[in-house]
Amino acid sequence: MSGDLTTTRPLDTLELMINMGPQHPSTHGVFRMVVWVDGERIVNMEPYIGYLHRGSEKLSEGELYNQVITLFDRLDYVSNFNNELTFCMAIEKLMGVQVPERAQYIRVIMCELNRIASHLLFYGTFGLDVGAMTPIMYGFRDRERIQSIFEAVSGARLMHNYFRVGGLRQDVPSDFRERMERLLPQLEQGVEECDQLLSYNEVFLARTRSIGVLTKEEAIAYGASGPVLRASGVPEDVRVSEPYSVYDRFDFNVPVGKKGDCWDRYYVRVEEMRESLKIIRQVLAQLPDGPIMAAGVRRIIRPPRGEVYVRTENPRGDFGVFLVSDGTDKPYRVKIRPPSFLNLQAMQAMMRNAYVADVVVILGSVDIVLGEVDR
Amino acid sequence: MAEQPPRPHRREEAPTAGPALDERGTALMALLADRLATFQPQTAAVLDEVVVTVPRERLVEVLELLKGDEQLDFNYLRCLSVVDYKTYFEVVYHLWSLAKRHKAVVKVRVPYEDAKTPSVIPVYRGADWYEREGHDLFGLMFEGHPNLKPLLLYEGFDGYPGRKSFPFHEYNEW
Amino acid sequence: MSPTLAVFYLLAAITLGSAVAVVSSRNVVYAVLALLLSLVAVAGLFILLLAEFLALVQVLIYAGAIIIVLLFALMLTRVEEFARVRDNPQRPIALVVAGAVLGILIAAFLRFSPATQELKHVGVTALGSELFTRWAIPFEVASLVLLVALIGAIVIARAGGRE
Amino acid sequence: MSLAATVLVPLLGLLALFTFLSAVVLSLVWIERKFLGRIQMRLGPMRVGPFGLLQPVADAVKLVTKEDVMPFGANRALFWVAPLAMFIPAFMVWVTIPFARDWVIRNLELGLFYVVAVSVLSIVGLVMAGWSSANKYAVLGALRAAAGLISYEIPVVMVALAVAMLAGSLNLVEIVERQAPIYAVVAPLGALLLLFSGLAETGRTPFDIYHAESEVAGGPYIEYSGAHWAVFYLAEYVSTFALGVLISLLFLGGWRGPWLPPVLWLLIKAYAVILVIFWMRGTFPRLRIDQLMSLGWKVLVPLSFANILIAGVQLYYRWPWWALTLMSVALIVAVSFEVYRRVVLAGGKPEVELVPARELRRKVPVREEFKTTKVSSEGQQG
Repeated sequence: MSGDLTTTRPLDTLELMINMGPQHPSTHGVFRMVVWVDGERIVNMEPYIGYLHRGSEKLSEGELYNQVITLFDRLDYVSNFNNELTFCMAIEKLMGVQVPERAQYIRVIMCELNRIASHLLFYGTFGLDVGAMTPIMYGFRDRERIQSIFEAVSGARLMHNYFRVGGLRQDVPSDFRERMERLLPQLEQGVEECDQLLSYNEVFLARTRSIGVLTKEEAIAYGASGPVLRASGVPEDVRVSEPYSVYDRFDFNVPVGKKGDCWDRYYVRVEEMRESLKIIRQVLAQLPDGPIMAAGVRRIIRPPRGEVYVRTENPRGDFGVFLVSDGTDKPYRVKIRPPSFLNLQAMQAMMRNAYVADVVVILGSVDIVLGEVDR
Repeated sequence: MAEQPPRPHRREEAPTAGPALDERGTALMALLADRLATFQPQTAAVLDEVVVTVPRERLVEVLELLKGDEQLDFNYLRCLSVVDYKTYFEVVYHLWSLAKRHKAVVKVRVPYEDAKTPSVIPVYRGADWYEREGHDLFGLMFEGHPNLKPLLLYEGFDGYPGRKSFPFHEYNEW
Repeated sequence: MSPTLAVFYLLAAITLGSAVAVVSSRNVVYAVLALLLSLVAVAGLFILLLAEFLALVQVLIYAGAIIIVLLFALMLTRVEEFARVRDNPQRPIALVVAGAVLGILIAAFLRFSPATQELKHVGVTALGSELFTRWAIPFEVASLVLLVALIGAIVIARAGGRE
Repeated sequence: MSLAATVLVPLLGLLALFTFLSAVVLSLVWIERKFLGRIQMRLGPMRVGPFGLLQPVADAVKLVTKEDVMPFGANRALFWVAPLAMFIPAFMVWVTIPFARDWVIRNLELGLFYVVAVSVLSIVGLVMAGWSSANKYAVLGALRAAAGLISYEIPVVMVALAVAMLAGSLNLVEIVERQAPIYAVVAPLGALLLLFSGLAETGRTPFDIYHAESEVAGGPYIEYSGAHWAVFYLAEYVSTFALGVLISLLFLGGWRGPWLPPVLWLLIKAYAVILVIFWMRGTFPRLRIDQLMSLGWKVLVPLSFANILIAGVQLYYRWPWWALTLMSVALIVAVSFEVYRRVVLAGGKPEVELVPARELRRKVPVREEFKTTKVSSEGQQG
C-alpha cells in the first residue's frame, strides 16, 4: 500500500527553480540568473556570467597599442568614449605625453555626452523593466540626437575609435559648436521630460522604493562604484576624488542617494544627466583652439617599461585599466576593471526579500553591460 | 600569441618608466614602510603609485592591517589583477581609501609550480569574482575561496587561457 | 423525442461521463478539468429546469472560483507525486458514502416521478424576496457558516506565516 | 419554420456578432498602436495602407500563416484546447450584451449576472495554457492570472450588485433605460471600481502582471505562436472591448444620446473608455503581485462593499440621487488620499542629495597624519 502520501505527509509546495536568462527579455544581454522561488518570493539567486567572454584582455596582448583602442570600444558598448579615454590615458601616463588642451576639452565633451546617452538608455530600459513602455521612446529620442553628433564627430554611431594616444584622430567638424548649441537645449528639455514622465509616478515609486537596498557598508565591501555606490550614500566620483583630464576645472554636483534602493540608483542617474549637461556647457564656453594631437607621438607606440593603473568615471562607475608594458609595441598585460562586474556582484546583496518582479527591477537599476562584465 | 617569432624590437633598449611620486605619495610611501616594517616589504614607486610587495603567506594580515589602520584606511579594493611573468605570477591588489583618497598597490609573487595564494575575501568581500576569474584564466588557486567555480569559461574548459603559455594556435574548440 | 429531452440526455451524459473521468483519471489536472466540465454541464441542467439564477451561480462559484483555486493549488504542488498515488486508505469510507448517496438518489427517484410537477419559472426578484423573508434565518445561518470558514482560513494562514 | 426561428436566426446572429467583433478587434489593434505611438512621440504604423490602416490585417495574415510550434514535453491536448477555452467564454458574453434597445441576440433577465459569471471562465483557458506549456514562466504567469482573477472577481460582482440595486434589475436593457442621470454621475465610485477591477481581470496595464513581458516573458502565452497565439490575442481584445461596453452600459447610459443613432453612441462611449485604458497603458508601470493583491483585497474589496452600503442607504431612505454622488465622491477622495499618503509620502518625498564637486574637492584631507611638512591637496594627474 503506497497510500501514505495523502495521509501522513503534507503536500510539499514546490520550490521552483527558474532559469532567468541567458535568453530573457530583461537580463540586458546574455546573463543568466538561476532563481529559486517559493511562490513569488526569491529564496536564493545565483548569477552566471561569461556568455559574452571574448577574451578582450588576452586579445589586447597581441595587438598594437592603437589597435587595442578598438577593443575597448567593444567592452562597454554604450559608453565607448569613456573606455577609449581610459586606455589612452593609461599609455599617455606611462609615456608622459602631454595632451593638448583642445583635445582634452573635446574628450570631456564626448565623454559627458556619452554618459548622458548611456543614462538615457538606462532610463528607457529601466522603464521597461518596471513595465512602463513609454520611457524608452523618450530616452531614445534624445539618445538619437546625441548619436548623430557622435556620428558627425567620429564617423561612427557606436564603435567610434576616435581617441588616440596623445589626442584625437581628427578635429571636430566645423559646425560642431552650432550643433552643440542646438543640441543642448533639446537635451535639457528632454531630461526634464524624462524626469517628469517617470520619476514620481505613483506606481513607479511603489515598485522601486525600498527595493533592493544596498547599504553603504555593503556597497564598499563589494567594491561597487559609480551610481550604485553613490546611491548608497558614498560621495565618490573619480572625476572629483582623483581628477583626470581637465575635470578639475569644471563646476558640477555629485548626486548622492540616501537609502541605496532602486529609486535612488535611478534618480542619481537622472541627476547625473543634468550635471553632465552643466559640464558640457562649461566646456563649450572654454573650448580653446589649437592642435589636437601631441607632438612626437608616433604611429607605432612603444611606451617605456613599467606598469600603470588609470581609472576614470565611466557612466557605470569606476572604470580602470591596469597596463603592464614590456617596452614593445604591444601591451604585455592589460587588466580591465569593469564597474559592471563588481556592481553585478553586489546585486546578490540586494536580493533580500525580493519578489520575482523585483529581480528584474534590481538588475535594471544596477545597469550592467555584459560586454564589459564578461570582457 | 606565444609562438610567434621574436619581433624586431629592441627590448633591451626600452626605457623604464621612472617614479613620479608627488609629495603625498612620498609621505604615504614612508608611512607604509613604517607600518608594514614587520612584514619586510619591498617598497617601490612606479609612476605615481606606491607599490608594496609582500610575501604571500602574510598577505591577508597585511591587507587587514592596511584596511584597519586609521591613517591608511584602505577600505576599497579597486582592482585585483593577475599578471603572468612566465616564471612566476604577480597578483596585484590596487587599494583605495574612499575617505582619505589615497591609493596603494600591494603585490604578491606566486611561483609557477606552486600557483597558490590566500583568498582575500575575508578582508574585501568584492574580491570574490576577481579571484574566480583569476582561477579560471590563470589557474591560480585562491585558498580559502568558498566557491572557485569557473566564472567566465564554461565548465570543463581545458587549460588556462590567460597564461602566456596557452597554445592559442594549436587550440581547437571542436 | 423532443429537443429538450435530447439536450437533457446530452448534458446528463456529459455530467456522468466527466464525473467518472474525475475519479478514474490518473492525472490530477485532467481530473480537475473533468470536474469543471461536469459542473458546467450541471449548470446546463439547471437551465433546462428554468433555474437560470442557480445555473449562473453554479458557473460563477464552482467553475469560476473553486476550480481555479484547485488548479492554483495543483500548480503549487508536485504534480509528479500524484501520479504515484495508486491507492488511498479512505477508499472504504468513500465507498460507503457513495453507496449512501446513490441509495438516497434512487429512493428519491422512485418516490417522485420526474414529470409530476409542472416546471415554473421563478424570477430573480421573487427568489430574492423569498430568500430574505421566509428563508431569512437559514440564509443567515449559511452565511454565518461561510464567515466562520473565512475567519478560520485567515487564522490558519496567519499562524503559518508567523513561524 | 420553427426550426429556422429557434436555431437559424440565433446562429446567423452569432455569425454576425463574430464578424463584428473581429472587425472591432482589428480596429482596436490599430487604434492602440496609433494611440500609443502618439503618446510615445512616434507615428505608429504608417506603411500598410493609408495611415497604416491595414496593419492589423497584415498582422493577422502573418499570424495565421506562421508555423504553430508546440514545445517538446507539452501536454498536447490541453495546449491546443487552451486558446479556445479562453476565447469561447469571452465570446459567449456577447450573447446578451445589447448594442441598442433591440440589438441583442438574447435579452436575458439575468443579463448582468450572466456577463459576470461567464467571463470568469476565460481564466480556465489561461491556467490550462500555463500548465500545459511545460514552461516555468508559463506556470508562474498562470498562477498570477488565477490569483489576480480570484481577487478581482469580488469587486466586479459587488459593483454589478450595486448597479442592480440602483436600477432594480439585472437586465442590461432595463439598466440602461433606468439611468435617470447616468450612473457615472450617480455612483462614480462604482464606475472607478469597475474600471480598475476590469483592468485587472483583462490583464491590462498597470495590472498586466500575468503576461508581464519583462518578468515572466509572456506568461501563459510564452510558448504559443501563430494562429493559436492569435486566438489568445483575439480573446484578450474581445474582453477589453467587453469591459468598455459594459462600463458604457452600466455607467455611461449605454446607447442613449442625442442626434446620433443609438449603436453609434454606444460604440463612441465604449471606444472612449478603451482609449482611457490605452492611455493608462502608455503612462503607468506595472504593479507587483503583492501590491496587486493588497490593492484588491485591502482597497477595492472593502470599497465595493462600501459602495453597496451607500447605495442601500440612499435607496432605503429615498434620498435624492445626488446624496449618493456626494457619498461616493467623499469616499473616493478619502481613499485616494490615503493611498497616496501611504505610497508616495511614506517616509517623506524621495530625493537625492546634490553634493557640489567644489566642496568634495576641498574635502581632500590635509596630510598631516603623514608627518611630513609639505602638503599638496591637488590631484596628481598630469
